[in-house]
Amino acid sequence: MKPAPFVYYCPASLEEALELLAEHEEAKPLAGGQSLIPAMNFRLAAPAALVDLNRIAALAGDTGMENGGLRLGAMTRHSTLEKSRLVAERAPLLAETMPFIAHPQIRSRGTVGGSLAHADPAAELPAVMVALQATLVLQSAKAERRMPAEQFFSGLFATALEPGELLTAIELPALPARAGCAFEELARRHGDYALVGVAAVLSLDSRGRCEQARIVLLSVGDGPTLAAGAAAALAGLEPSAEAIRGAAEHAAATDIDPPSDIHASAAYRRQLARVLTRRALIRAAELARTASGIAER
Amino acid sequence: MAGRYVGERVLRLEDARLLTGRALFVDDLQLPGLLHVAFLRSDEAHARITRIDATAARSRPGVLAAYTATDLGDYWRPGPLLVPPPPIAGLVFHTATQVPLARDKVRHVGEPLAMVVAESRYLAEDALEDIVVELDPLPAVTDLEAALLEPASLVHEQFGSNLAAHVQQRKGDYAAARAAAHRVIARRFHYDRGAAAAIENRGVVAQWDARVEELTVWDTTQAPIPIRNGLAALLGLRESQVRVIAPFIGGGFGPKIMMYYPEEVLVPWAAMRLGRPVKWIEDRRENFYATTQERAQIHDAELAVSIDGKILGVRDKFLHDTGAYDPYGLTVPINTQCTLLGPYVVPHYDSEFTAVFTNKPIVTPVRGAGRQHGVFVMERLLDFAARELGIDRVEIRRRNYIQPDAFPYDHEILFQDFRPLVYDSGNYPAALEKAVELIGYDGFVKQEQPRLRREGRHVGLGIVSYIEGTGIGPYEGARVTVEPSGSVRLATGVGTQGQGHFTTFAQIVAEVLGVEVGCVQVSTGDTREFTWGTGTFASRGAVVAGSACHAAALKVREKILGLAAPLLGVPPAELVLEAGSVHVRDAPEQGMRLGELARKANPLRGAVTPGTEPGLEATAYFGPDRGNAASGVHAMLVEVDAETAAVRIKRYVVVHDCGTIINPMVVEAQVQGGVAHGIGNAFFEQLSFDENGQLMNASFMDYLLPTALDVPSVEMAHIETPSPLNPLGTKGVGEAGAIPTGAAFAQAIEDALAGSGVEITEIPLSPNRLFELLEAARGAP
Amino acid sequence: MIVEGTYPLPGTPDVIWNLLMDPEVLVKAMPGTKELVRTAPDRYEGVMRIGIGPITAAEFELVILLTDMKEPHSYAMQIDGKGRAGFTRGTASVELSPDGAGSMMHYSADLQVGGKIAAVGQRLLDSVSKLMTRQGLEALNRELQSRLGGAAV
Amino acid sequence: MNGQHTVGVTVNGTSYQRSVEPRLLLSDFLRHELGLTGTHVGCEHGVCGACTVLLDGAAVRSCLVFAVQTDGRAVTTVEGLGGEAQLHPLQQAFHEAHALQCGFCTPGFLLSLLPFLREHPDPSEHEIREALSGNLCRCTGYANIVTAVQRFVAQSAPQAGARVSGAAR
Repeated sequence: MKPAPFVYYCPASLEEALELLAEHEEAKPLAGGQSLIPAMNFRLAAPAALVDLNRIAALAGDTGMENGGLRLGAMTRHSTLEKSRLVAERAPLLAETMPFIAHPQIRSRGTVGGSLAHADPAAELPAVMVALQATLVLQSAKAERRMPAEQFFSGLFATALEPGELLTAIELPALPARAGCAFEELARRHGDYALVGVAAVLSLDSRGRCEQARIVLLSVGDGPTLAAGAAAALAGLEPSAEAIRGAAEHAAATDIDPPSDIHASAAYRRQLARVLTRRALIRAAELARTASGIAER
Repeated sequence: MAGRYVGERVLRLEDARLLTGRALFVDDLQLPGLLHVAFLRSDEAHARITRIDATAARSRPGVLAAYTATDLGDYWRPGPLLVPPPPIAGLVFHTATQVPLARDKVRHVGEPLAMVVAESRYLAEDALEDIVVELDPLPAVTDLEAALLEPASLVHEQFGSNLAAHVQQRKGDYAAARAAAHRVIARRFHYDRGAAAAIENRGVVAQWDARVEELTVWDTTQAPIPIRNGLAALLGLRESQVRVIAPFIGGGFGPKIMMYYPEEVLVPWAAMRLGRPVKWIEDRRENFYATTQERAQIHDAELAVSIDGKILGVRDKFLHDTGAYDPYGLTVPINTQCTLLGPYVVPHYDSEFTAVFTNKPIVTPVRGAGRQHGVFVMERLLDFAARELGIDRVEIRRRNYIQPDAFPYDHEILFQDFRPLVYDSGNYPAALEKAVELIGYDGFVKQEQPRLRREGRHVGLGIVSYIEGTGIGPYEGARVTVEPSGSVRLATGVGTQGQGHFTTFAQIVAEVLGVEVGCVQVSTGDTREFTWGTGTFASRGAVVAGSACHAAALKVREKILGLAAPLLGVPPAELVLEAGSVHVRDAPEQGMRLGELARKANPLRGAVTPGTEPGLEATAYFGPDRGNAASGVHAMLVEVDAETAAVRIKRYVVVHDCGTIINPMVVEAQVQGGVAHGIGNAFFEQLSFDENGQLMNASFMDYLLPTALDVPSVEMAHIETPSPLNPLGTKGVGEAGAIPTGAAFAQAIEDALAGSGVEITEIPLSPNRLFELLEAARGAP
Repeated sequence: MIVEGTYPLPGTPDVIWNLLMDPEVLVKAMPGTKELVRTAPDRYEGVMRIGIGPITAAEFELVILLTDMKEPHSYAMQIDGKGRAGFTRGTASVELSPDGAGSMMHYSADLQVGGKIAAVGQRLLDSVSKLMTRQGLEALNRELQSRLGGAAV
Repeated sequence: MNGQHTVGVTVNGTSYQRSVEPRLLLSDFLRHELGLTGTHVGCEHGVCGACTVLLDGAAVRSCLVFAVQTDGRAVTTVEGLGGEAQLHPLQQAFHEAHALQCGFCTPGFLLSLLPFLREHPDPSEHEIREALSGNLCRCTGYANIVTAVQRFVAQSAPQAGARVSGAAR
């Protein structure tokens, strides 16, 4: 299982990388390589050229933003995010999700930008970014664009990235006040692809009613799936056990059209969506209540 | 006797080389001019080869050769039948063995079509893409029942059907027993197994030295000696011209005993033709097709019981998937047939099986080797009988055990070693009581489970017993030599795959010769070091090779006493061997270092009494009259999340009886590792073939080996009922942990979901499958 | 792997029938197919390259045979794709029934996938087949729209 | 041959200079180019963990890194831990707890554990098992590997205080 030959470029700057990608449209970017290299070893992928982004220091690192949000360089390793105090403070959902991604040896190479650009429907980070309403910064040799994560994912392993364009940064807004987040996933073994996963962000109004619910499921279709029905079912209501059960029912019954594979049938995925959405919302609601000093209902 | 070693927790002598990465595995070999191999394998499960052309591959820079079947000339031939069918009346057996490179037809996905030899594995894989292959697909034979009843095609046309074998063994008169029964429990069971998936894939390196006309082959085999004999015959060489070395092996678990794999036949042939050393290392995807595996059986079984739960008789008809070829004979289904009887008195038994050819990779033994299937059928039937008769599941087992005073116990049918299935010794009730105590059966059933159920939690207990036929012949040998340095050299023919043989064999010899265990230097798996023997499989290493080491050490001991007596002026009976020397009992100063005696035993001058042999060396062989029967009980506690159908193992208990224990640390680790393998097979692993014979999960991403979070630490207890069949009294343990795990899982999960109507008659299970069973039981649409 | 469904198309069955026979149109219904040549009245040959996520080296030599043609109502196809990454093989059938000014196409396909893509990509086969079917139908619809210059149905 | 790249890498403290094809995997480079065969290969798609080495102190799958990517960096393999005469304390703990059988996966476990134990000087059993879950073993059933780690933690507890302060790399 050895990869096919390829031409290797290793630019030291983002500009040089973008020029190379513009010049060689057959070239693919190489970030952490934890999804691309297995596919190359299986020879299911055989890019003619690779542009290695690992020497571009400017693309890595997590920095706080004035608005209380968080800016992540696309080449920031999963292991860095996992240990970052800044991420733990400003994006607890992201911090909670990192240990679910594969294993430490993969997380020491895998990058947040690589995971988002790869857009595997069973990957955790796309769903988290949509739940957190992240803004993605895309750059090509000619221009820079910014777009909400929701628009970035356009289908099975498909994103808005144009040829010669790179995802360079991810900007997370500060969490709204009185917000609570939770991530739930069921995988056959710790670190495996999730059979179903749920990223939930719940914010309450001053009277403890649901102001906004962002519920995003993974591994239930072509990409991160926003459970609009479930969110609507909670809008304006106190997130009681009953309301949450109703929302979870929506998520499972109407918001998704899950695929089948050897590990889980569509029917089983719907059941998992129902249970995991409920469990995530219960935890998110609890955290939202404590964040807004409301006693447990 | 100083320094008792047998029975002690001696730390392993082979660890340092493994821990530091110095230990040599086959792929670690670096030889000047080494060439590398890649195989083009069939994507089709069943197809005629209409065209294959490797010309383009040969012209690629860095490629030295590209062979197809036609290039092999008369070297191309089907492999030998390794294990002939046992001599059972009325037995039908169709021999169809694998070929080095497919010619005319491919019969399973991954069957080799062409072999490329190049300067690097990277270049060899590039060249595979130059080879032109046209396959005309045929309907794939994959469903066992359809393969016999209305076959869409025949795997081997010459037999006129897909029947590979039909065997029936009977004891007593089942029909009479059935007529007299209070209740007959009948079910259909489906038991599937999986890949051995050792972390080291297979590999072969061969080097032909034209000057001395000698072939050296390094092979990840569990049986280097038969490989040497077979290769010598195939290549027209004398056995003395061929040396096969099984260096350190990264786990065997069965398939590395299978021979002669196409790669084992072709790599030495290519090395001789090209005059350069050649290396082939199997990659993980290849391992799922090119290495043998174990798969499903479908059982229609009946248990006839009396009103008080006594077994009157068992009838079992099953289909066995043998894959595209059957070079390994009927070892697996015969093991199933025999092991089903378990530790129980079964007065009347009628067992009939049909082995079926399918368009899937070859089936040969994987840790447990068919015993799992048999134990599952019997233990499940007993569970259903207990429920229908209102008898406690422990009690129904207790009532049917063969009692400790009933040995040797003859089941009156033939075992895989062609010898009658006779259990040598055992104490089954003792193991059951110990397991009941360790798992806390009574307290759990009476207090804890009811309490948990009231809290809405689904916790269940499974407790099952099993027999494992171990230590079968034919034989093994060993040579012990005391060298002038005082160190002891031990050579034996079996290969080792991590079972600790370097230490356990050294313990046996060190104890007999009264030397430090550390100064016994063990060599295994090198046909130049020891030229006679069979191999490591069927949990026989410690029993058969261990006994040979013991016999050889005793012979050397006699020589030492015989030589030292006149030198020390005392009769041999007054001498003892202790701390590396031989001396008068209770007078250590009146003695001599063994090394010095060894030097004296090989004089340069003077004369020796006629007939005395030089040196302190002896060779001995051991061949048991028949296999012996290890046994035990597994008990486990599981919790099922009824919403997600996820299952968590809370506790796992094993009470095991493998006779005299040479090294408890090694035995316990074998049981713990076996249980992990059993948990994998029962709940995580499954070779998912589709109806066209395509394997849908040929990678470790979707073929799920259990990890450290999936396997609990097993709580263990030992019962030592020595075996009368060898001087050490030992029995095998290598496969015990993996055998009854499926049966324990089924009972425990069914117990956890009691009241849901779920009845489990299949393995493996998974959350997805449990969800389907729960939905079906609820009568969901 | 079974894929089936119905899809509205512009133009009546007899108009669409001939267009569906045109390799330039048929190629649109097979995403990733670079070119499709009609080598006989009922036989097409071409090259299909699947580029989904990590899988970029899955190239197939495609052969399509049309059988039991019942103009303009229905016909069947035998599909055979072979490549280094594996193969796909099977049958498909197309039925056209009048539906107002246009037609309703009922399609069904029973495709077997084998080799490396099936062994490693199994997790994605269900989603990939749904995606390719959707892309194929939408592309076919657009092609027919432009050919017929008809109003969007 | 397509472009060769020169790689200057320090492995176990020794610096090497080689010219390699960009597609050469780090696992093959270490084993066959440098002859450091203690790193083993079990799957080449990043799951079994047998090929784990340290790259600038972080545990990585050497089958999922190209050798060219390690230019100017430092790699640690099992050969860098300790010789047979003087085993590394973790190797000694594996020996004493019978935490290996065939030993093929053992180097991968050792290299995976070093950074984990640097960052978790006193881990719970669950944390140990989670850290081990990225390495597959078919022989041991993991129990003795967990015991070995606990033995190592207990033995290095006195210096654990010192280790923690020095570990903040």
